[in-house]
Formats: sequence, C-alpha cells, structure tokens
Amino acid sequence: MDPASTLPLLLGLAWLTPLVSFVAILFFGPRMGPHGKSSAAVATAAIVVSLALSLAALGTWLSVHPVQAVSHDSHAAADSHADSHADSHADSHDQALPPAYSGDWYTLYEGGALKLSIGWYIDALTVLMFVVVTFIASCIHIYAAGYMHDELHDFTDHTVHLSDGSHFHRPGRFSRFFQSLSLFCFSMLGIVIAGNLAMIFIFWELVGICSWFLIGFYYERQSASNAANKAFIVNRVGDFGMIIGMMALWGALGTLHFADSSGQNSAGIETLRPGLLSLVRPEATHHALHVPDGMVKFAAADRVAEITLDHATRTEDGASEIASRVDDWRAMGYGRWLLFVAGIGIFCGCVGKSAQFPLFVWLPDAMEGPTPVSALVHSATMVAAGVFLMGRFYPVLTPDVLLVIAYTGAITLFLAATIALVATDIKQVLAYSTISQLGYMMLALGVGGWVAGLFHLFTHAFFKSLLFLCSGSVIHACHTNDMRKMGGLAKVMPWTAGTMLVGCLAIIGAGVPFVIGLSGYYSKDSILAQALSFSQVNPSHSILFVAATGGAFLTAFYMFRLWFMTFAGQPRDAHISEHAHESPRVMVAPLVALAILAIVAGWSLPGGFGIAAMLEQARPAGTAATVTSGYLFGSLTIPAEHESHVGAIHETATLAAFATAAAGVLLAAMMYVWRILSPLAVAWVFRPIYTFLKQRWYFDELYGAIFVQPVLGIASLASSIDLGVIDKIIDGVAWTARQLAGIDAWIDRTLVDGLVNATASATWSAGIELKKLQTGHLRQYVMFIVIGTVAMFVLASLLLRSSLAA
Amino acid sequence: MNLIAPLCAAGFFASGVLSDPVSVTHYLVVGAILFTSGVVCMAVKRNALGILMGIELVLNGANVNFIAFGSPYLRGEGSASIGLDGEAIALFVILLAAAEAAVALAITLNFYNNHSTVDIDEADDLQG
Amino acid sequence: MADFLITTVGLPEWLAWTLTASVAAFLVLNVIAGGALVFIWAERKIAARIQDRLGPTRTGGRFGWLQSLADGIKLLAKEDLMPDGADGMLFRLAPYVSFCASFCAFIALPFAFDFVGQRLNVGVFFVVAVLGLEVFGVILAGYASASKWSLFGAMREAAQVVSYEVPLGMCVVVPVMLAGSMDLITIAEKQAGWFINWYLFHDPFTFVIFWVYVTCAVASVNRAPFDLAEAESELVAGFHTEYSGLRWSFFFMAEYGSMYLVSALAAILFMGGWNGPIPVATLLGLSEGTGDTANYFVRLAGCANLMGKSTLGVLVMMWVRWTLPRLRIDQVMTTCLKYCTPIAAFMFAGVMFWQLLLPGGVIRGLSRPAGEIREGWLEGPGGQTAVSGPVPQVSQVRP
Amino acid sequence: MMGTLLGDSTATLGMVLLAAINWHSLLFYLFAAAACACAVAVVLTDNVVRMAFYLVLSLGATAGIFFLAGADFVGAMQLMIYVGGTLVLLVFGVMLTAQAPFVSIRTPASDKVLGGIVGAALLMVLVLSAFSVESWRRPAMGLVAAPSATPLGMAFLGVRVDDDPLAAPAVDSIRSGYLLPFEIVSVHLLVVLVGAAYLARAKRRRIPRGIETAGADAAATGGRS
Repeated sequence: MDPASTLPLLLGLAWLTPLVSFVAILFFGPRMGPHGKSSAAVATAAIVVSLALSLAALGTWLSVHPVQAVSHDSHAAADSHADSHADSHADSHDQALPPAYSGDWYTLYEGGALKLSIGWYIDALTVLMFVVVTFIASCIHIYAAGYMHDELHDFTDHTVHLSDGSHFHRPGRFSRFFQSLSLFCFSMLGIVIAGNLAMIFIFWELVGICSWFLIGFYYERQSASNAANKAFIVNRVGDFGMIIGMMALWGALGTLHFADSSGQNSAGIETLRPGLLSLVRPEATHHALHVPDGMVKFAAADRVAEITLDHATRTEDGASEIASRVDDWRAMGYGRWLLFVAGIGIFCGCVGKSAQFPLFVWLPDAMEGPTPVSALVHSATMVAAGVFLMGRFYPVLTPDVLLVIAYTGAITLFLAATIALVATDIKQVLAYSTISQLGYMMLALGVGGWVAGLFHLFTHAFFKSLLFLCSGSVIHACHTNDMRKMGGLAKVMPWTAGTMLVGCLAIIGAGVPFVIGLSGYYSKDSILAQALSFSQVNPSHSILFVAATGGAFLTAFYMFRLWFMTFAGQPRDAHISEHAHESPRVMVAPLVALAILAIVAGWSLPGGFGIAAMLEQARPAGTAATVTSGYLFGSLTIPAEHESHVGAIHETATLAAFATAAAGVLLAAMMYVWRILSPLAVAWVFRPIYTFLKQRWYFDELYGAIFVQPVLGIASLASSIDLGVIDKIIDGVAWTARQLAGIDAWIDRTLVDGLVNATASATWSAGIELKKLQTGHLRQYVMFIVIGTVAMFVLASLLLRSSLAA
Repeated sequence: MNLIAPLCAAGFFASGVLSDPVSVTHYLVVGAILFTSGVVCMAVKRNALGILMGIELVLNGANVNFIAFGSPYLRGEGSASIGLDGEAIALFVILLAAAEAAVALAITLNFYNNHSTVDIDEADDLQG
Repeated sequence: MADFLITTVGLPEWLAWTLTASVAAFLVLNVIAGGALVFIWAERKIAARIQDRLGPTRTGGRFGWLQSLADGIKLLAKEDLMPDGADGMLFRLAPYVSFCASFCAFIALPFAFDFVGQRLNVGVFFVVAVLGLEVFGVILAGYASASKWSLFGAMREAAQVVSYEVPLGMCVVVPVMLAGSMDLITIAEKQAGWFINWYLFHDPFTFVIFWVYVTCAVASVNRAPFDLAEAESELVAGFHTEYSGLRWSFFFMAEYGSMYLVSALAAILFMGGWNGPIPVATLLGLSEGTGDTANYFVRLAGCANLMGKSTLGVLVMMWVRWTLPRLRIDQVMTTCLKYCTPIAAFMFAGVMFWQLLLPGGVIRGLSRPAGEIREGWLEGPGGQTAVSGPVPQVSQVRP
Repeated sequence: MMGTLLGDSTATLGMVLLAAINWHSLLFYLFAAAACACAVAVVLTDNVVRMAFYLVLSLGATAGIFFLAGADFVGAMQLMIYVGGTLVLLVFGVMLTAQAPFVSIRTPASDKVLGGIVGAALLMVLVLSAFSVESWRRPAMGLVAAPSATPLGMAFLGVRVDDDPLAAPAVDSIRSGYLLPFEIVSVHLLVVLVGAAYLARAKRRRIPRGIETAGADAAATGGRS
C-alpha cells in the first residue's frame, strides 16, 4: 500500500471521527439515552476509533520507515535517515530531509500568492502525536464517563449561592460535556495534522474556544467564568503575536505551507511552490538556515525600488540585477530581523497556548473546569499544542529566537516550580508543575534539544494526565481540593495512591542511573544533558543549566510534598477520611493504563524502536549539526543534539538529575513524613518569601495594575464621556429635530394639505359639472364626431381661402 | 311628331350623359353617398347590428375612394395616381373590416347577454 | 363570336355584344335548367337502384326519363303559397337570390379553351365567392318564412357554409399556387397533356387535398351527408318548408346548379379541365387556339370532356347521398374545424415545399429546372410576364 | 305610310342614340345607382334582416364598381370577405333578434331628422370636396387596366413589379412593398379571431346590479317599440 495515499486517509479519518461525534451529540445528545447517558459512549467510541486508526497509521509508517536505534554518531543516524527516507534526496548525504508527506484536501481560497487550504503534513512526529493524543483522550473519556455522573441527573451546585440564599439548581449537562470534549479532540488533531500555518491557526483558535467551553463548564460559578475568560483573553494576547509572525512570513515569502506544495501561480500555470521549510533551509545550502530571498528583498525594499526605477524601461534587466544582488544583501544582513520577528511572533502564540512566562497566569485558574478537562488541557491537548507548534516550526527559528525561547523556558520552569512549593490546592500544585514542565520543554527546544523537548512532551503527557486523573479520583473521594484536609488516603484508595506514586516518580525522573528508569528519567535527562552541553559551549548562558537543575530539585520536592500530604501519614480530617472510598473501576482502569505507559513510555525496545528514536527520525533537516551563528545577541552556538549523548556530558547530567531529585524527595520526606522539619516553622522563617510565593509572585496583581486597571479606567472615562457629552449632544439634536418637525407638520397640515384639498375639491366639482356632457349615448357621440368634422372642414376651408365652389 | 320630340330629348340627354366616360369624381360622389349613409345609419339606428352595418358602409365608401384614386383606368393624363397602393390599402381595409365585424359581433353578443337587448340606447352605463 | 358578327354580318357593335352575351347566358341557363331536369331524374333512378327499387318507370317510355319534365310542368301549375306573417319581399326574393348566385358563378366557368361567358383573371376567386353567396338566399328564405323549421334550417346552413368556406378556400388555393394564376383557363392550360400532368397527380399532397376539396364541396352545397339544412326527419324540409311551386323549383335548380359547378371546378382545378387523360388532339397534330374550324370540334370535344367529368362528380355526390347517413351538426362542425382545416393547411404547406424542392410535379419536376416553375409563378394569365417593366395596358374597351 | 316613316325614323334615331352610348359608363351608372339606393335603403329600413339584405346588395354593387374600375381582385375580395362577413353579421342579427320585440327597434323621429340634417351637411361637404379638384373631373382615358392580381400579390410579398426597373430605384416608403403590413394584418386577424371567440364564448348568464335595472328597462322599451 502506498503510504502517500494511505496515511492521509487513515489520519484524516482519525481526525474527523471526533467531529462526527461532536455533530451527533450536538444535535441528538440530550436524546441519547436517559439524560444523554449514551453520548459518553458515542464520544468515547469516536475517540477510540480514531485511536485505532492512528495505531494503524503508526503501523503503516513503521512498515514503510523502519526505525533504527538512536545512534550517537551523526553519520550513522544520517544514514538511517537517508535509507528510511522514502523519496530521499541522495545528493545531501548528511543532511537528509526527514520522511514526510504533505498535500491538500481542500483549498479554501487561492488568490495571487495566498493559498489557504486544508491540508496535511505527515511525518513521524505527526503520527506519534496522533497516537499519544488519541490514547490519552480515550483514557480521559473513559474516566470522565465515570467522573461526570453527577451531571446525569439534575445538579445542585453547592458553590453557587443565589440571592435567596438557596443553591443553584440546574439540569445535568452530561452530553454537553462530551460534545465539547469531542470538539476539543478534533481541534487538537487538526493542529497536529495541519499542513500549513493558516490551518494551524484556525484549529489553534478552535482549541482556544473549546478550552473556553470546558474551563467555563460550571459557568454559574463566578470563578469558573472568570477563569474561562482569563484563559481566552490571555491566549488572544499570544495569538496577536502569532498573527504578526504569520503576516511577516506571508508578506515576505507568500506562503504558509510547511512543505513544498503544487499550486497555480498568478498566471494560472501549475507550478511548484516552495514551502517554508525549503525556503528557509534550501537544499542549495545543504539545509543550513539562511534568510530566504523573499525576506531579503522585502527588507531591502528601497534598494529594489531604486533598481527597478533605473531599469524602468527593461524590467527583465532589473529583475536579473536584483537576483544577482540578493546574495550581497543577505550577506549584509538584510531580512534577519524579519526572520527573527517571524520566529518570535509564532513563539508568542506558543507562549500563550502553553502557558509560558509571562502569559502562564491562565493555566492555574483553568483547573476550575472538571478534572478530566484539566487532565486533557494540561497533558495532551492545549498546552501540548504550543510545544508541538514550536517543534513543527523549529527549522525556521534563528539561534536568537532559540535563545529567547530558552530563557523564557528557564524563567517559566523556575517560577512555576517555586509557586508550586507553597500551593495547598492539589490541582493547583499539578497546574504549576505542568507550567514548569512546559518550561523544561521550551528550554530544551531553545538549547537545541529538539528531540529532548518533544520527547519530554510525550512522556509528560502520559504522567501528567495520570497525575491529574489521580487527583481527580482523590477529589472525587474527598469532595475537596485542599491537601491540608487530606492524609492517609493510601489505605482507603490503594489503586489511586499507587498509580499516583508512579506518576510522581515519573515526573521527577526517577530511575536507576544508566540502567533503567521511568519515562521521565529519559526525557528529563536528555533535557539536562542538552542544557549542559549548551552552557558548555556558551559559558555566558550557563545559568540555563543551573535553572534546569534547580527546577528538578523543586519538582521532586513539591511532587512528593503533594503525595505525602495526600496519602501518607494520618488523616487530618476524620469526616473526610471516613467518607473517602476507592473510585469505581471505570475510573481506575485508565489510571492503571496510564501508569503503565508512564513507566514504559521512555524505553526503547530491543528493535531500537522507541519514541526518542522515532522523533530522531522526524528531526527536521539541518538541525542535526552544530550551528554557530547569531546576529543579534552576539555569537551563539547551538550544539548538535547528539553531542549531548557523549559520555561525559550525559553522565554528568544524569548524576545531577538523580542527585537533585533524591534531595528533593528527602527534603519532602523530612518535612511531611518524619516531621523533622515543621513546614510551618519553615514558612515562618522565610515569611516574606513564603508570602511572596503564596501570592504567586503577585503576578495577577501586577497584571491587574498594569493592564486591567488602566483599561477599566479608560473604559469608565469613555463611558462618562459617552453619557455626559455625546448623549447630551444627541438629545439636543433630537429635541431640535422634534421642534422643527412640529413646525413642519403645522405647515404641512395647514398650507400643503389645504392646497391639495382645494385642488382635489376643485377637480371634483369640475368633474361633476363636466359629467353632464357625457351622455353615454353612442349615437349622439357619432353625431358629435360628424359635426366636429364638418365644422373643422368648413373652418379649414375658410381659413385657407380655398374656394370650395370652384 | 309629338312622339318624336320626347324621344329625341331623351336620346340627346342620354347621349350627353352616357356618351362620355366616367371620371374620378363620379366614384368620389358614390363613395360620399355610401359614407354619408353609413354615418347616418350609425347616428340613427338604435339596433347595435344596424350600427355595425353603418360602419361597414362607411368603410366601403372609403374603399370606393381608394379604388378610384388607384385605378389606372381613371387615370387622366397628367393627373397623378397612387397606382397599386390604392388597391392594397383597400384590401387592408377589407381585411380589417372583417376583423372588426368579428370583434364587434362578439361585443354585441356580450352586450346582449348582459342587457338582454341590442338597443344601444341602453348602453349608457358610462353616462356621467 | 362578337368580332365575327361585327365583321362578317355587319351588325352594329352594341347589338353584336348584346347577342353574344345573351347567347352565352342562354347556353348557361340551359345547362343549369336542363341539367337540373336530367340530374333529378338520374338521382331518382340512382336512389331507386341503391335502395333496390325501380324508381320512375312510366312517364315517357321505359325509364321514365320524362318524369322530371312532368314534375316541372306540375310545379309551374302549382299555386304558390305565402304564409301570412312572412316577410313578403324577402320571401319572394330569396329563391331568385340563391338561383342568381349559382347562375352568376357560371359566368366565369370555362367549358373549353374559350368557351367561357367572361374570362376573369380571378376566375377561381370569383366562382368561390359567388358560390358563397348562394347560402344568402337560403337564409333569407329561412327567415322570411316565419317558421321555426325554416329558421333552424337556414341557421344550420349558414353556419355550415360559412365555416366550410375556410378549408374549401385552402384547397382551391393549392392549384392556384401550382399554376401561378387564378385564371381558370390558365390553370386548365397548365395541366394539358397526359393525365399525369393533372394536379391530382402532381404530388401526394395534392392528391390528399383533392379529397378534402370533395368533402368540403359536398358540404358547401348542402348535399348529404351534410344536408342538415333540409333534414326531413327533424325540420320538415328545412329552409324551403314553406315554399312551393316555381320558387321551390328555383331552389332546386340552384342546388343542382351549384352541385354541377363545384364538380366542374374540381374537374378544372384538379383533373385537367377539358384536357382528356390522353392528348388526342396533340397526337393528331391539332393545336388549340387557332381559328380554323377543325379546332371548333376539338373544343367541342374538350367541352364534352369537361361535362363528362363534372357529371361524374355529380353522380358521385348522389351515390354518397344515398349511401351515407346524415351527420349531426356537431359532427359536421368537428369534421370541418378539427379535420378538414388542419389537413388542408398541412397539405398546403406540403405542396409549397414540394414545389420548392420538386417543381413541376413528380414526373416533370425531375426533368424541368426549378427556375422555370418559379418564373411560372410570376406569369400573368395567358402567359404574359408581369415581372418585367410596368404593366402593359391591353385591349381598349372603346374604339 | 306616315307610320312607316315614323317608325323608320324612330328606329334610326334609336340606332344612333344606342350607338352613342358608352357601355362602360352605362354599367357604372347602373352599379352606382344600385349601391347608393341600397345604402339609403339600409338607412331607411328598421327591420334588421332587410337592412342586412340591402347592405349585401349594396356591397355587391360596389364590388361591381370595383370590377369596372379594373380592380377585379379587390372586387372578388369584396364579394368573398365583405359579403361573407356581412353574412355572418346577418346570421347573428337574426339569431339575436329573431324574437319579436327586437326585429325592429324604432328610432324617435327627432333623432331621424337630426341625423338627416347632419348627414346632409356631411354629404354636402364631401361632394363639394369631390368636385373641388379640376383634374378629378376630367374624363378618364378609358384604358382598361392590366390584370392587377399578380402585381398585388408580388407587392404583398414585398416586390413592386409595377415599377419600372429601368427607372431610378424607387425605395421610398410609399412605393416599396407591403410585406410587413401584410404580416401584421395576418397576425392581427389571428388575434382578433381568438379575442372574438373568447368574448363570445358561452358563459352563464349573470346580471350585475347596476345593469339589472337597465335590462328591465330594455325589456320595457322592447315592449314599447
């Protein structure tokens, strides 16, 4: 079977199945079974089907592009790429293009250079992403079917107090929940399969609106609706930057497709349009990053203009001269800024989506939604979208952009980790941990660890969804989010405790060094290793490695603080611990499945197959080598990733990671299990820092002061102007108009109407008089005619003096 | 003798009138008489059919004039003639007269259906 | 004949013209009257034969051939009644009107090349028009008799004749179109020669339209099966219920006259007029139109020829009358408006296109060039061309 | 003796007189007299059927006049269409008015007098104008027309065969053919026939309010006349 035709088919179907279920539930949801119970089945079936299709696609892919073991030797790796590449460009031996298929299903609009189309760009990353997303989504669907059973009957929201003091009471929204869930999956898969930036943007926004639906699922709660709006608006801020980036790309290059696409040019001839990747990293330069001609000309617009002016008569001369000059201009650095802006712009979008500093504030609030939603948002769909886009867009990013990304990631991970230390809400802890893990991924991408970052994305997806689902089952058991009321739950809910322990170990990257470990062990180690090698080649930026290591320590601490406070020790609240109970099987089964995967996701099978290896296969062309460049922030070296696999660096990183993680776990144990250190005492000692962290670094207040208050002030000012001035003016105008109209009406009634009536009555009376002439007798008319004729004749003859008698 | 005189008188009169060929004027006079009697017929008859006959007479009188002016036989030397056009127009008049007769009869029939009479003095519904 | 009288006998011209006219009139009158006698007798015998009777046998020898003469005498001797309440003037006038109509039609009917009362270049037209006038007398009679039966008969006949004039006119126009002239003599001339030249055999359309013509002719002279005007079973005798004696016989003469007339017209229009099926005269080397006495016999032969054909037509009408049942009035109208008219129109178009594609008929059309026929359309009567130049002004009325 | 002389003289005189007669004129006078007399008779009679009868005679006589004027085609047309059309007229008249009250609707004498006066005035005007042009009164050359049917037919097909082709091409609107009017008239005829059939179709008798009284009056007047 031909993968070029099979893969789009399979993945396209996998992409559209959730849409089908969305539509079905949208129209028939409430009628599906009692209170729409079956809608869960529909949605779940849909997502499971698309999971199956994705697996089939994965099988197809592997059958066509078998994966070699991850080699530490660039040449071997490159060979494997070259061999496994279906239609490989033999000329570039060490810089082979990754195997990828692209095409368009449907062209929305095609005019001039712009071509908006619904298309696909499928490589190993896409396939993997499909599998992971659909798998996790399936688990979450199954889980949610149990978790949301409150919505099956009329639901009384105890957190909403109506004016009469009673609680808010409403019918259940079971089907609606799953409908949004299906739409969410559909949008996410759309982003993953998208073949061009425009399509990505469309589904990007769809994801945003879905998150809005789901976070604001309990929209009667003020907090929930606020959180939904917050998430939406903050994301818009990022998307604004993304739009700028897209405009920069399109305006200068005239295409938004990743891969080369065949389309009709303005003359209507079928031509091959170079995609972004081949523009930025053309074969000519052996896929080394270089500013595309379009951007160069765009930046050197004035030069181009004058040349064109000189050759106003012979335009083809001008064109040729411009073509000849482009390389000089590129050497002179034209267009670098443009490329930088493009990269930063797209990154802004990702900052918003995957909650990077400074736009991370929405994510902690997003837990207002039902827990399965949080799991989905935090693990596989929304925040993953940002990182995925960065990975997809990676080849276009200049080292400068990468540096910005790296620093953003570092800041984010440290910030979020510190906040997570003091949070007491179980889901909030997880939320901040998500942010900091995302920071890790960004950091990895920024320091050149393409595989490392995306690898962490996948592993994190597994264990973070696991953790959220576990917390969900805890909340389900205790009906509270506050960890200070929990404790000692391990006895009542062993499954949850066990699986959650697995999750914690995975996230801190626990494992026997150099032997084996949980999934997090591999991904986090590679990130640290890459950071280390980066800071070695660029000593000035070694802070990145420090931040990453410190982040690892903090991660270990707060994760185990969470686990200990929840499951270990004695119950703090008898009432809660009495009513606590293990979750139903429908909720436990996904936990187990996810736990297994959280363990094994990082492993690479004997055949050499593993997520990392497969990602290695999808690595964009030209990113495998060390690059030394940098225009804006001085010279910068992005080390090749395989260099971080060499012994020294790798071992150092592993040991560091292990040490920090162990230290964190020990500290947590001392404080919360053995009671050697009292948390309260610590908090008292570091009171200012504690409050500072407790207040989340005052970010919300900061934003409130910087953005919200000014806006509100301006708004109130505008409204006062509106009420005080504009309304007054309008009222005055209206009043004047009324007066004038009154006068006009008087004139109309007296003069005009009088005139008209007078005319009418005059006509009437005249008609009454003339009526008498109308005898209605035919014969008299004939006589009149004859008499008239004769009279006319006589008259005419007399006037003309023609003698009749003659 | 007393027998011959009137004969001679008659003979001379007859020869005087009958011996020279007719001219256009003769035809015109005939047409005028037909036309006038048609008009009078229209003006006098109270019977709708009578009025239709009057119309036919009028058209016929007009036709006589056309034929007279168009007839090459009556074309005196120097006096212009409309040649074929006369006959052509006369033919058109005849055709349209037939059409008119059909419609007029239909109208008369309707009138009879509504008023149960053909006396057009009763047809004064439009009287002011 | 007038020239002959003027030149050789030396009569004054007016006398010569009057004589000529009266001789012609006399002949035609005799044709009608005598014809009527003969036909009445023939009809009685034929009816008898068809109905398996003997018919008149006694009067005048074995075949009773004097029967109708005797009837004529009886009619002359009859008292003629006029119902009171009848419109006297019209009642008296009606028979003469209808008789005059069918009599006038004979004026333009050529019996042979120049055996014709008055040669009209719109002969066909004249004949048809005047035939249409005959019904006028019938209506007058029907109205003036102040009798419901008569009125109904007259109404029926009027409606029937007026509506049957439409297909009849169409059928008559076809030979006119083929011959390119409305002059009966010219039309007959064009069919001279072998019988294949008859317009009856000109093309399939003309063959069909001939039968349409026959139907319409029978209807327009109110013969069975279209004789609703005098439907004995319903209206005692139709329009002539109240008539008796000589006036009644005038109606009869008019009817038989018009029967003969339409038959003659059919003969002239479709069956070559006085030209026999075989051009004997031409084979004998005699040419028409020359003044010598031999040709008088040729024309007499032609005259006999025509009379034979028209008599045949009349006999066919009788045959039909005594064979077919009478139609209802609605059937009559249906036959006219739903069958005859459309068929006639279609055949008319057919003939037109045939003339364009195969001018001159089946046989000649294959041989003669098309242009000749088209010029033939433009020819005036007597073959003088009207296309070239102003109309030449021919014979002088007055010396 | 004397008688014979007298007879001879009379005979010869008669011969001379008759020889002097222009037969064409004589026929014209006969036809004209018939036409005019019948026209006047139409005016004078009150009986519809007689009116129609006189009308037909008048039209026939006019057809004769046409023949004499050399327009034999028009004459035949007159006989066929006009007389035929009037025949239909007559039929309808009889059908409508066969019942007693309508056969003759008398006109008040005052109207007759008035109509007579008006008619006389019109006649005077027309006759005066007929005599007003000198060349019209000049006796005709007395040439009989060439048969005009064919040129007419050609003219209706848009070809004027009576023009001299050698003369300058006469394409002004008067002398050109009649194809367009001919077509228009034919379509017009069709439309008129359809319209007439529609108007005269049998509908159920329905008397609107305003007209009902009129109908009653009509019956009343019918009874009176």
